[in-house]
Amino acid sequence: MASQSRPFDIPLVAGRKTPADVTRDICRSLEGKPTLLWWCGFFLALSLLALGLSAVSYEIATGIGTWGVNRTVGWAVGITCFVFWVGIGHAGTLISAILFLLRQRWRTAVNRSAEAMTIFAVMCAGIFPVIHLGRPWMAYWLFPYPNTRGPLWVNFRSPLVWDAFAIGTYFTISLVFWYVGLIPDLATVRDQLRGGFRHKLASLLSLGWTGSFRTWHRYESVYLMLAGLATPLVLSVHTIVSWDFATGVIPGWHATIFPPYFVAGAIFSGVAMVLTLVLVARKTMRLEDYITARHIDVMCKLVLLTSGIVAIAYATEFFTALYSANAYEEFAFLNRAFGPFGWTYAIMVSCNVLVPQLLWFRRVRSNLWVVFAISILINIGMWFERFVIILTSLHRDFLPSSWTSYRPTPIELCMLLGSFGLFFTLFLLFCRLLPVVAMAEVKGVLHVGHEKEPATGTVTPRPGVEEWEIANMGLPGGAA
Amino acid sequence: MAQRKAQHYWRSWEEGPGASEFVQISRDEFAESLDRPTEQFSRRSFLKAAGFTATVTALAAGCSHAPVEKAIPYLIQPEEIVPGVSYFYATTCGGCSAACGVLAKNRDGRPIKLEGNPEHPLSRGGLCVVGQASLLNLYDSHRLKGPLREGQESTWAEADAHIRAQLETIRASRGAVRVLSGTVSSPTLRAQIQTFLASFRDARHIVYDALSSSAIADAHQATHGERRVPHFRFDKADVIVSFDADFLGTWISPVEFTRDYASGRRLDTLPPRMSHHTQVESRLSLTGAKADQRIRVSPAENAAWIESLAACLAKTAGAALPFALNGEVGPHNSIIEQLARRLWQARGRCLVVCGSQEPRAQILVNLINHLLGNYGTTLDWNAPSQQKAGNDCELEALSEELDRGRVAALFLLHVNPVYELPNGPAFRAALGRVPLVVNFADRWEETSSLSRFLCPDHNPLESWGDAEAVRGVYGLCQPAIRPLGNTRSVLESFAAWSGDTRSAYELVRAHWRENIFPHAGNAGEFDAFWDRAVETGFVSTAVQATNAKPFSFSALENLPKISTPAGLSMVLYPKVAMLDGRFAENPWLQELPDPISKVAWDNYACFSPAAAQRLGVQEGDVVRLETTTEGGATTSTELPAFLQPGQHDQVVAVALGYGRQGTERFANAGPKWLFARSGVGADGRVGKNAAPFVTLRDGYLQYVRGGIRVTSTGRRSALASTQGHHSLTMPKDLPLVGGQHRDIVRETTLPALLAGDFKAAPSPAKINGLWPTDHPYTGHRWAMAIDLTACTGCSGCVVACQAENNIPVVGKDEVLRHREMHWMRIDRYYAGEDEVDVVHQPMLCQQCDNAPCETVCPVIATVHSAEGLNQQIYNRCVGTRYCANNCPYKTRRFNWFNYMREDALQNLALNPDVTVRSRGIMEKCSFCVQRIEAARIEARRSDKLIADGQIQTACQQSCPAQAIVFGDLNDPSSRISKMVQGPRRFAVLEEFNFRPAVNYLAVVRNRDASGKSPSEDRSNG
Amino acid sequence: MSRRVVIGTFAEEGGLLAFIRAARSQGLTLVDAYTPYPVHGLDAAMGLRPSRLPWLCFLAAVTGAALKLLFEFWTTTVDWPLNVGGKPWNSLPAFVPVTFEVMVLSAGLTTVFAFLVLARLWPGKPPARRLPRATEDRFVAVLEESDARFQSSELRALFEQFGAEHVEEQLEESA
Amino acid sequence: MNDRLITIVLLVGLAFSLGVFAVQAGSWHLPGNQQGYEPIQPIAFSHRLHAGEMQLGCVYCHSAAEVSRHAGIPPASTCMNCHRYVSAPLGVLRAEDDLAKKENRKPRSIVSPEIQKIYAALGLDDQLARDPQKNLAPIAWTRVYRLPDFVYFNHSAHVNVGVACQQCHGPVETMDRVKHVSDLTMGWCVNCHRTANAAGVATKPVHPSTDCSTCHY
Repeated sequence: MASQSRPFDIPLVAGRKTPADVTRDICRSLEGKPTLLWWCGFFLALSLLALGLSAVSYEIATGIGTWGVNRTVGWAVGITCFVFWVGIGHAGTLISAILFLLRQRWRTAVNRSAEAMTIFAVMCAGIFPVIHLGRPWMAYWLFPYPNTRGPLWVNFRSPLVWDAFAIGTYFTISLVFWYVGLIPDLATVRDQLRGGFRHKLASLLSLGWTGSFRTWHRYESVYLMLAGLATPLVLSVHTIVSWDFATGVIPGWHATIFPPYFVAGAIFSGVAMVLTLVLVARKTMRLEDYITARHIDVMCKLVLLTSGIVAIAYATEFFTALYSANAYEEFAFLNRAFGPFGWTYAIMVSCNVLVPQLLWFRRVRSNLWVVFAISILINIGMWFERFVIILTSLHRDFLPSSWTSYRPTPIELCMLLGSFGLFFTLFLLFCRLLPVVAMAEVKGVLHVGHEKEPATGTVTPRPGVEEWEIANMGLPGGAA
Repeated sequence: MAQRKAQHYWRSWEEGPGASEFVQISRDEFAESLDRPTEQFSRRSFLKAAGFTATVTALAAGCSHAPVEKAIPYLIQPEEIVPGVSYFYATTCGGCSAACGVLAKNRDGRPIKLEGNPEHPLSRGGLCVVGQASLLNLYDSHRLKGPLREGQESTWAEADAHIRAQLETIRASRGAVRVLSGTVSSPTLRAQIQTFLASFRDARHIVYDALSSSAIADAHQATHGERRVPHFRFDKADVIVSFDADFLGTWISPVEFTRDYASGRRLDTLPPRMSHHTQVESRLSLTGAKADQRIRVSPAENAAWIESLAACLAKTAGAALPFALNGEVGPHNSIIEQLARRLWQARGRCLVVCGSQEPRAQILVNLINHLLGNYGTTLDWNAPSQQKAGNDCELEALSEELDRGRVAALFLLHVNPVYELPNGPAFRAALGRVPLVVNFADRWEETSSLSRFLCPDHNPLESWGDAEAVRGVYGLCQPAIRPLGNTRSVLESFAAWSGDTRSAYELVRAHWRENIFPHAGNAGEFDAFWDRAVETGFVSTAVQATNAKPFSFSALENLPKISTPAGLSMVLYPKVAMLDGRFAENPWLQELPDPISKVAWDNYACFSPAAAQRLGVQEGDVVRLETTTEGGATTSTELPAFLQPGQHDQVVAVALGYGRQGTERFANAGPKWLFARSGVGADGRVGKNAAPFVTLRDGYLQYVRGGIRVTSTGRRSALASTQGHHSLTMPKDLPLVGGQHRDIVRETTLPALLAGDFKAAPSPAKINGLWPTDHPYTGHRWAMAIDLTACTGCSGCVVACQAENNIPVVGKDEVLRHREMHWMRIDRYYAGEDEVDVVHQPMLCQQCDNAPCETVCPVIATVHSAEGLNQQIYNRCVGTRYCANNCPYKTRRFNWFNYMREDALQNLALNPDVTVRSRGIMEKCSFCVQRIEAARIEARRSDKLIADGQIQTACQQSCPAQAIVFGDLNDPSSRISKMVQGPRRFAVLEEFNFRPAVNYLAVVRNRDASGKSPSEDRSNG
Repeated sequence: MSRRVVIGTFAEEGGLLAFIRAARSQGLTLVDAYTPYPVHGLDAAMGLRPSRLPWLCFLAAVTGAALKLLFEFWTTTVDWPLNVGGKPWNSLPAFVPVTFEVMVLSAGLTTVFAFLVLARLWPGKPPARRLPRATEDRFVAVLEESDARFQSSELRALFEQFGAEHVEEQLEESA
Repeated sequence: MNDRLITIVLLVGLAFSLGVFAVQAGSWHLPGNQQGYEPIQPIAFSHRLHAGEMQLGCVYCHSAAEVSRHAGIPPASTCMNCHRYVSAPLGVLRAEDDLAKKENRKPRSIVSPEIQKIYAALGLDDQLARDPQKNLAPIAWTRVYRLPDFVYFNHSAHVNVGVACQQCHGPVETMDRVKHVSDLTMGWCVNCHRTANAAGVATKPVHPSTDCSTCHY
């Protein structure tokens, strides 16, 4: 607690807001007409999505041959995108669940959008494993269901089956978690808006929430449960994704370091993506008071930390390979760094290890434009990390006779763009339809950092009610 | 009777009685609702309509059934045929003039696979790529359907009438009648042609081979007084020296020679026997790749080497020569003396062969063999080979006649002179001056398109016939299918024109009765003899010993001098698949990667890396090759460059047989999609025709052309190579591990092996894994062993596998994208820089016990069988490609598209016992599980156990070197379990504990223990 | 039957807290309190017992995991044992990941579902009590006028004392 | 007005199609499962008559079953083994004989319409001699049992270990028109293999494999 008391010096919410202000600010962004910026973004996203959709439908109609993959490199851009998007997803759950458990109250401003990001990212991720199949229409065979084949179940030893379950669970739980968090705010929206589509939507989805404290009481424990469940889940998901490779025999894949390495990388990329989004959101949605410089600062530090972990992972796997005295292992990593695809490795290291080091400097952290640029670079770097792991390990494996190269076809690239199209389309719609900031939670922390001077609108104390005094001192005591 | 039960289930709307009117009604619905003017047709009712449509479609889907199928039995079933059962008919391969014995596997009235006939005295069960692929020629839709007259469809009656009429006039006017053919191995046909020609005053039968060995025969004419190509017996030779003769690849009778060569190098016998093989050659041939000692010489040096060897041996033998031989070949005397010593020690047990077309070289080789006393031992003089009867002098004469317009009638039989002769254009022009040109070609190609009459011959699988490969060994051809078109056997055609109406069957039978049966020795009924011949597919008769004439030294007195090509010289060679281009339209042959270059779908200009560097040529650069004759005429062509280690620096090697008319069809071989690229060159054909560089000089077709100028065109063209990295040592450009070696192929020398201090694999250390062993293999335990010492890389197995397992052809573009589908591939690795050692390693699914592919498949589409097979179940596969990624040997193949066969006719070649894989699923070698299952069912039926060797995989069956052995490891007496005991056994990547079921036997080279071939310590000449 | 309730609205969470403590100490029966966000200490003030949902969550987790593990064992070892890559029939370690995922899934869904049932929340349900500002920035306490001896005037006074902005009495149908 | 009309018509149509569906629902199968399929054949050949009453063995006609993958459908020549002599039901022939005796004339040859179809297929005239004018027309039976192309079922393997035809094809000897009795799902095959492994076939021990490659390759 003592350690926690310090950050409260800086207000979590700027501009001395009252709960009423909060409600107004957030709901306003739902009622008003979308800004021109929003329309541009939405149109762009939508056209990318259309591009992606046409690419996918062509691929499914014609065959995986429309990708650049070959007999030796069976996976490339497709699975890279899958891992990339799953990784992005992790920050959301991290911020909403793990930071919740760690009582990091600054999360309140960003957790809603972070969770939304998670859900949309996982959607994007979920698409790729399906469309990369030779026979996508048979994808349901990955799930065990009673059948007339003997019956023939699925292979529970296969990481792909683990994947199917992990991604499915992850998506469901994230969705539920997100929705549970939304209920009180939806009620607020319901009570604020007069008619209109959003009002209808809110009254349908708010489940008749009144703010009854008996419900709040249960609600808190449920939220705690979900946070408690989501935390190991988020760790497990990327661990399992990493096993897709770690359980393989291919040098460069077959490494025990993968699970922590992948999880760190996922959080790294995820937080970077959150940064990108909130930096845009706070400008376009005029939320500077809620998403303050302090939030950015904290997240920058988180990025710095995870970047460090990733860097150690890179070093470690290189060291293990060279130290292993296993010719195939050694070769895999030297080929990764200095082989035909060395340039991808260079991009990966510079974007994920070198660039983030700038964040050591407060001046950099406080310059939002630089932070924005860095976050973009990190996203690129992390995409390449997955590309490097998948491609460079595959294209030159055991038998030199079957070494090949790889070059993506336009179809694949369209799919990559398409996934971003889907992601941003959904996110922009979310900004227009649902409260982007968790109002109830923010209201709970409005006073934080304002304890010094008595907040406006407080009734003047009356004598003889000492417990009220205590209560009136605000929540730190309560929280402590 | 049936009408009593009206109610019955139905499979489709059309069939169902009640269905039709339902469809009717529902159609009316839409008619009514949609014909309404829109303003009256409100949204609500539209939604209803939509809803109804949905219901109807849902219903339709709900009760849609498989389409109705008809089963149409025979009306009168032939006694010997049971539907669904395969029968084998012994016949003779029509692929080339080597005339190997084959068994045609017939199913439901059509041949679906060709296999070597194990009982045939020459090929002994082996079959080459061309033989294997010749099945597809039968089902080629480009074959002529019937006779053509002036390019117009005609009838046999009409054609015969015209031809006979014209022949009458020619007979009257004593015009010259010529039959121009390739080597005719059929004695009946030879006789038939003679009888046909007999009725003319001026008639001759001229024979030439596009891949000529004319010089050999002529040399023997000179030295032994008889024009013969002796029968080479590599099995009897302990020392083999070959000067530019690719006898394992394409020379005279490769299958037979490979078999002999392998039996001369059997290491599993006691004591191990291994002949010593020296190859002196200018380009890297399949044979050179196998040699114990390989010496790179330029074509010019070649003759000099022979001469000095002859001189050296003459000295040793103390033979008095009536003339001086120049024994000097610069710095290499030591090697020559060593060669001579080795040969001399193996007098009578050695063999020197030469592929050169220089008469001087051949005569000297005869001298050498004579001095070594090889005639009668390793060169069978009494039963000479009939496989190369070509006579280039006569060819030269004919072309003069043609130029002078002296020929009245020309019959072209299985030759394509316009394409394959150097003076093709001249020939084309000359043909125009011949009043009667009759061609027996089965398709519309360079020459046949110029003929007045096209009388297409049957495919060898459609007709009766015979073949005499070696004197005294007669093969019989019997039809395996009714002729698909209105074609006619050449035999019948010639018979018809000489007024003989007998069928091919009668003609062959009659000829055998009169000429072969009498020599067959074991007298008795002819019918019995004939039936036996039809059953076994061949007969061997006694050959009367012609007393070999004394070697005439007089021949040596005025030896024709060598015309040494100057400067960079072009060597024209045949590829194992394409040969002289006779089957250029066969997709299996086009897609087969060349065993040395690993490039498919193209020919190219091979340079040695050093030469390429000197000329500033990169691989894939299109270079212009040109040369000028004495006459000043320039011949030129443009080809992509290919870097070929082990080739002489003064040589550019180009493959013959490409750029054939008809290969345009491969422009869209392979899938059609947005970014698909054409499979042919700019001129619309596969590769370029190099025949114009061949020369017909002083009566010999020469395949070496001097004075080649190389200029770069600045263009590039990618070569469809199936192998990216060519050595087992890691690329130098990587720090630390650069130059590191992977022991994927293990190798030793004969002395080391005999000394017993060689062990290919460390004795399998008991790897105690984490898991309990739940899978003991009781019952059978299938495994394979591949002897890398025997394997020559001829690739027969690759095509055999393709034919057996319905492996599709994917086309050049897909090969360029590394998507070839061959289940069996031949990995080829080089060791060394320009003096390279070559190893070939057949690589197929290793059927690992601890298969990495199985663990990762999410849907259990690949699991292990109780007999150790790594099963791939196509219909369960969803196509994650995870298994292929995780396969350490990369032997899994994915159907990236629906790889269709060219047309329905080609589908007749499909094996009905193997599923045809659709798009999006994984496939791989199955150890020919369909054969295993067949054997199991047969065994159960006859209440016997499966005998060792009863199951032969397609690759094993076809291998001429018998390098592949398949069998049951749980049977201690089986051949395989014995083979895996030896010291040479190793498995690839064994140390990872994948437990592969495919074992390899290490490469053994017949060298001194240091493993260095003497050629390595000499500077490159 | 119908009952009379007094609804007092506070602008400050502190006011509500103090009022409720006082009210309960005076033995008044509190129907419920309505707040825009979970006010800390209020549960104690209202004397709410800690929720039993965690136990349910735990139970669901255990059953889900157990069933899944059994299922995997059954399919690979009992129902149709297939030799996959030489692995033993019962490859327990390989079964852990899926088991874990299913555990989380069953636990999470069960808990949330149970919560919705207990709190009687369902899609499109109209709010039981219309207190629009309670979801915005006001803190509302609802008391029941149960015992006859209680004077509404005193009650009002009590509200006033703790700075309630607005107090009203309602007659409502009790559940 | 129109809308109401459309509504009515559509409702009628819907009702009708639901009716059809109801009929269908009774015999609903998984896609590909043809259980209960019983097509009308070009010749109303009765297995009940031949296999049941006449007690002809199955493999008399389906002789390939013992040696081949396919049981095979008999060639018309096989039918002629008997129907060269039997051209109509016995009763009818008898009646004709009696009638002929009464009218003391040579009995007319009677050919039942169904058997006539065989003669027609073989292009025979009424003396059962090949009539060059008529051309041969194979009989196109409608196939009842059909496995997907990726399944390699082998009749001989089963017949030779003594699996009764009825085990898969049902009591054919009681059917006038052959009906698809078993569902031919993979589970159905596998379970039979399992039980056979345990109990053997007809008390004779056999060991049918349940490896995938037994049927799929």
